Amino acid sequence: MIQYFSLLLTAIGIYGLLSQKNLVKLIVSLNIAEIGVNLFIVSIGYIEKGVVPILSSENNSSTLLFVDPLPQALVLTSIVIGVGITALALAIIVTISHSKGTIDIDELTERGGAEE
Amino acid sequence: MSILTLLVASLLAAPILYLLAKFNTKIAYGAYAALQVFSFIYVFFTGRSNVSYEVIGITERLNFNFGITPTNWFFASIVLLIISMSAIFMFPLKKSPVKIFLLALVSAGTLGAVFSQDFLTLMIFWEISTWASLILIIQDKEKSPREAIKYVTIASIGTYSMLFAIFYMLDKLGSIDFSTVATRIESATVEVQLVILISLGVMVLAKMGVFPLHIWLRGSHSSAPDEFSPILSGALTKIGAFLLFTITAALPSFRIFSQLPVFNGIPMVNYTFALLGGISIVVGTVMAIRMEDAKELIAFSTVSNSGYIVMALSIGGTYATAGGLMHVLNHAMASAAMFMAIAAVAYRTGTTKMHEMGGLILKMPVTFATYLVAIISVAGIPPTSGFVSKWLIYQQLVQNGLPFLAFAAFFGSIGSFMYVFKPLAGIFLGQLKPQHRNLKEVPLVMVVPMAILTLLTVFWGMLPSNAIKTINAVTASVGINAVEVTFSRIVALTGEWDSILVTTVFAIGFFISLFIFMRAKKARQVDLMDNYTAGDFLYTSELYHFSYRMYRPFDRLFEKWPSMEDWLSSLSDKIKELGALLKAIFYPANPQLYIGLAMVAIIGTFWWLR
Amino acid sequence: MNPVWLIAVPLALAFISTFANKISNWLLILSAIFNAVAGIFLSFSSGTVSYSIGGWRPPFGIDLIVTDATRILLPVANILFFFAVIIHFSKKRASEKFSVVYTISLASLNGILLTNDLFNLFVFLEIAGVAAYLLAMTGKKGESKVAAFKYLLLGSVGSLLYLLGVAVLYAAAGTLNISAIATKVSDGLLNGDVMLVSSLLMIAGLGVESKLVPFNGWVPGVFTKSSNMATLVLASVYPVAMISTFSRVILAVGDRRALDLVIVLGVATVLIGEVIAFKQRNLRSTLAYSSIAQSGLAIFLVGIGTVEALTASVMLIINNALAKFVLFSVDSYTTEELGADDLESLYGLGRMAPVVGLIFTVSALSISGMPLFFGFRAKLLAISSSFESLLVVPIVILLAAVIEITYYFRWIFALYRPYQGEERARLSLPLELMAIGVVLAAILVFLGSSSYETLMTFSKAGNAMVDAIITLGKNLIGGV
Amino acid sequence: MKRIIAGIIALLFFFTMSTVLNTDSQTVSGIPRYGEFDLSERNSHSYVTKSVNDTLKEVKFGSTTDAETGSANFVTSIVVNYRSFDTMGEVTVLFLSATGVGLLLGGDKKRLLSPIKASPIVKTAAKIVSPLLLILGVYVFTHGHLTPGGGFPGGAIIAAAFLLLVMVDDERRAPAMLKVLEGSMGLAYVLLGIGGLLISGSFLQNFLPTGVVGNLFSAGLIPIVYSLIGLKVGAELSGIVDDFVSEGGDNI
Repeated sequence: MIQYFSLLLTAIGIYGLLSQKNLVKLIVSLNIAEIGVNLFIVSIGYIEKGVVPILSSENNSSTLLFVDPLPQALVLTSIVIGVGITALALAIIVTISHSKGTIDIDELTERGGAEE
Repeated sequence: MSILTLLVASLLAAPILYLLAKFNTKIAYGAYAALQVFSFIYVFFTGRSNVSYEVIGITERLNFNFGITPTNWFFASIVLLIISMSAIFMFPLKKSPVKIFLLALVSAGTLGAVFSQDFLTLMIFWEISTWASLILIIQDKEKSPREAIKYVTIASIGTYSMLFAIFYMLDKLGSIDFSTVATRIESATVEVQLVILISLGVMVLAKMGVFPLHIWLRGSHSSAPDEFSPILSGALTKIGAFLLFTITAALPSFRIFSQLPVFNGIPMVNYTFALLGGISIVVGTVMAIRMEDAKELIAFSTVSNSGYIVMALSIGGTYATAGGLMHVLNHAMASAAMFMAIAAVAYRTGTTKMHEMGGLILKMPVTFATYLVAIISVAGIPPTSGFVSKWLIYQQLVQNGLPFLAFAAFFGSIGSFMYVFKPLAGIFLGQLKPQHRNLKEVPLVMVVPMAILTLLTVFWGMLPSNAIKTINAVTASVGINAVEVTFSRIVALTGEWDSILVTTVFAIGFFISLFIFMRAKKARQVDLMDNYTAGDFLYTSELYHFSYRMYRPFDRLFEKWPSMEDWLSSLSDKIKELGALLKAIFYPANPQLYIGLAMVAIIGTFWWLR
Repeated sequence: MNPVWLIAVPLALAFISTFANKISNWLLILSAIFNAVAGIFLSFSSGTVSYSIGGWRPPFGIDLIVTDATRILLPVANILFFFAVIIHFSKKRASEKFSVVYTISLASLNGILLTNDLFNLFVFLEIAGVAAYLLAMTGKKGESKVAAFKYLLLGSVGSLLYLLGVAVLYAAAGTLNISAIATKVSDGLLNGDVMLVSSLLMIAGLGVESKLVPFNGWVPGVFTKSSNMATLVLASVYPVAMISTFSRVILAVGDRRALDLVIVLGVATVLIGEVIAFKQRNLRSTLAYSSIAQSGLAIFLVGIGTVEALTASVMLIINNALAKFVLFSVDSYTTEELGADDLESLYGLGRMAPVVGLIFTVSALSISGMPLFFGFRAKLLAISSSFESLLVVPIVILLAAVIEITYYFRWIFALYRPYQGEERARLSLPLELMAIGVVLAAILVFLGSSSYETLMTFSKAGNAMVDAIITLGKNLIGGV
Repeated sequence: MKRIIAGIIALLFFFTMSTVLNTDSQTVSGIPRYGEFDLSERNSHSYVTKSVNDTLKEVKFGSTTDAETGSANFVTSIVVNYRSFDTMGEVTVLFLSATGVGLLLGGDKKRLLSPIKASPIVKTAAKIVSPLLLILGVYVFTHGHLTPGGGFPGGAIIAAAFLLLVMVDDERRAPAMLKVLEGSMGLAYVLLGIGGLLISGSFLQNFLPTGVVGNLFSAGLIPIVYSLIGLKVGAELSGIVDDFVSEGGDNI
């Protein structure tokens, strides 16, 4: 089920990307889609009755059934990358709003934003 | 020494001559001309009898195949004759090292092309000469870039079409040399045969300047350097005829297409080409009549005559093939001679506009004679060789019963009277312009090649059997029946042609009329301007020149005709409009649109491919 | 030599330049020189070699692979980058602000070319992407920011889709190593739908950077709005890495059916690019659309997938990189010297600056596939291998080629047309542009007229593109 | 209209992606049902049993010595050891983004003032909490190989501490040393990698003893790298926060 939800989350993000006008909302949509994908990645590593992939005094042997740790590692990386992109995108939005006076994508593309 | 050595020598000559020309243009050019004359003599005298093949490997699959067969020899001799004559002709004209380099490259490319034995070799050497000639064309004049773009576009249509054919042949037939393709193509499927022959045919149309790919000729001829036009029209377009002869006769297009619909004994594909040839005759003739510039006029006459060649070679059969090959020979000579004459006039007067000249007949008699004989030949009047080829073509048209093509051919003949007369009248007849009073005949070195071409034209007109025998050898090598000839007579379906008799009658007639002309009362010379104005002052005198809009009524008749040139330039606008449309779809300003497009593409393909 | 140096050294130098701002230009030059030399050095060996990172054997750890294809593409990319840096720094007003971005982009491009791991590729694509977004912002103030934002949006969506594709593939195959997955794919061990979806997602993700229609909406904006140097790097160095990686990944882990899509999209890209380029009145945007078309040309061959096709693809990539480098630098030169780069303002440039005219002409001829130049051989091979597909493919390619020739000749002729405007100041002739341009043009001519043996290198590369990864995979799996 | 089309596309995307779920079968492998797959079919099995290069044997918490990577936290062992190269790339992305933000927004001495004046209570509390947060961050990244967490969360917590200070104090700016810290930490990471290449023959290869699984001082390079990352990320995110509150903007 969680896999369907994660994909739905991605779809919601894509809907936002296609329908929103505000640049910040676009970035938010992108983040939603990203979270969906991350959730999906984590979900493919889940095993029924698997334990947290950390050895500790309770789960103290590598022979136990652990959930797949690799997707979690991937998600860690992808989250951080997402943070970086988001920060950069927001910075660009700030700059655009300074120089163009608007962050509405329709206005931006109308106002001389069209390419040659 | 072999053909290969000659070829390598000509290719190497280009850079060497360039360097030499940096020191001394005259010596370099002399060397160039000497090389061309030598090539012609060597090929003409040694290549006739011995058939030989030579191969240079370039890759595992592809080789450069060269060889001399009667066909190669025939085309090579014609092309080299024109090139060597033009080379001599050009001697007094101004040349830069680059020009010499390019001329040498054109000659080498042409040489390689006419001796090729496979399609790739043909194409590569042809391309060398094409691109070198392109650069030659854009050397001089200011308006040339626009015209050169047309040349580039049409040439690349041809090139890529041929490239396509070559790879298609490699793919389907596994070979691209003439002989292997000729045998293997018979067992291929009809589709394969059609694709190969049509795409090769497009190359022929493009390079020979046949409708609908004729539009480059006008611009490139008129903007080409005057002295280069003879080679462009006389030699380079003839490689197209070589390819056409190869695909229609050497590849047995008649046999292999006999299962397709046949009109009057001609397979559909060949008929289509013949039809294009016919259209080209009409279009070329009509357009030539309307031109004001002598070179543009001859350019369209080239279109028309290429039409004859394409028509004749596509119809095939004993007479048309022989007639087509004969026409290759005499159009090469005639168009070269015409362009040389125009170039000679331009050399002295500095213009090619007909209404700026007049009355040069007494100032430049040899040029006049050259031009006169050449136009008689183009118009197909005995006793020149032009008559013989047209006569043979008519024989075939009558035999096969092809009314439209016959109409086109007759139209072309009659029309050619009209257009060749215009420069004759405009340039050589009429009143001498005041500024041309001190003109002299061109130097001897220019006179000689013109004279040679003129004499050859008359010689083969008087004794066509000489040329026809050679052509019979060519056609025999590809399995087409020979035209029956004796020393003075050609025997054809509807009768026979005794050239000696006709020439004699003509000569007698000529001398009688000459006698009458000499005896008649001399006309009084009146100044050109006084003719019209009674001494009044004129600001736009050229409007009153009688060759200016000489065929205005006729012109008006065809004014409304759809023009291929307009259509093709509107094609360029169409592409631009398509570009705007595609841009609006794929590169909209709003990024959401293309993100959506990308998503749709992924989703759509998934459900499509699933 | 371990190829990881090519990634580590620029990275280290980039980190140094954060606290040594003053010398960051020098660090960029240093890393460019190092990578150019190392790239050449790397190309001397042969065969497919895998270098593990962290000492873990390949299907488990990340590994870098060097194949015969990498041996050509890597030096080309690095040397072109070096040239770009030289051209950039010969101008006095080069700012050091973006040096660190360039340095990191160099590292990431090498990483993209070398890595043999899907997720690692994602990371490097992101680095290259972020670097590219930043480079795209270097142009005119507002416009280039908007273009960069669009690029960022599309690039992020692309990498998101790519990541989803990788996740799907990992869920099915249980590994991220390209070679290992390729082996499973070739053995038919993976579900068809999974394969199709992951291939489509990866095509979309990689297609953004490889300029494949319809994922390339960012190209015209970024190429026309960003600064000269950035465009130079984005148009000549980036495609080498991006397109070759596209082919590497899609060939190794792509679904057979998806390859048909690659052909369709590639051919569509060629046609769309050429038709729109035909319309442009401005050199920079002409070149931008021509870049799109050239990418399409190199990519549709991937869909055909034979050794011959991939050889042609590698040749086209290199031809495009070398020629576009020259063309874009000439364009930068004209915009700086003449203030504009539309058709009319280029009139007479070829006469005023003969060397610039010459290198422009040679590159334009090569890119439009004229005989005697490298592009001709590449296109020849491309056309001959496109017969493997439907007949319509070579026909469309040839049609596009005719359009391409026409508009390139329009530009060449414009260069040699007499100029009739107000007097112009004397042009300054930048020595480094001419030197680099002449070198690259000479290479194009040399490769175009050299013997068959020289081209065997490319054939080896094409072979490696098709075979190397899967062979490595077989060895790996056999080793387990 | 736009919304409807967007909705349709999104839904179609959802359905398309859903088709690949639950496609695993005996003959061909697809995406397994949620929670039902065999870990031994995946590479991760070797990560969990620490048997990539070593032979397969049981690893016990607190007693096994010199195990591969030596990290009790498998995710950490993957992030910082098995796939450390990814992490280096990830750090670079973050670094590049921070640089980009700095280029776009930074460089101005003056900063934006927060619209709401913080009360003295909040100010004082923040001054107490933020050092604690700092310590928490350091704790998180130094114990990354034992507990959930690591360099990135640790760094984020450190940046949160800085953010807290920025929010309550209108005068607060990031110290100039942050840039140096950021760069030198990144450099140190690369140098560690190169050290691995020179000492053990492979880039980023561990060249320290891995100790007893579960001890603080174990796992070879992992704690060191995570500390570097923690400091670097902390510095970077703080830098980003600082850039966003500076009054510059549009200066390239």
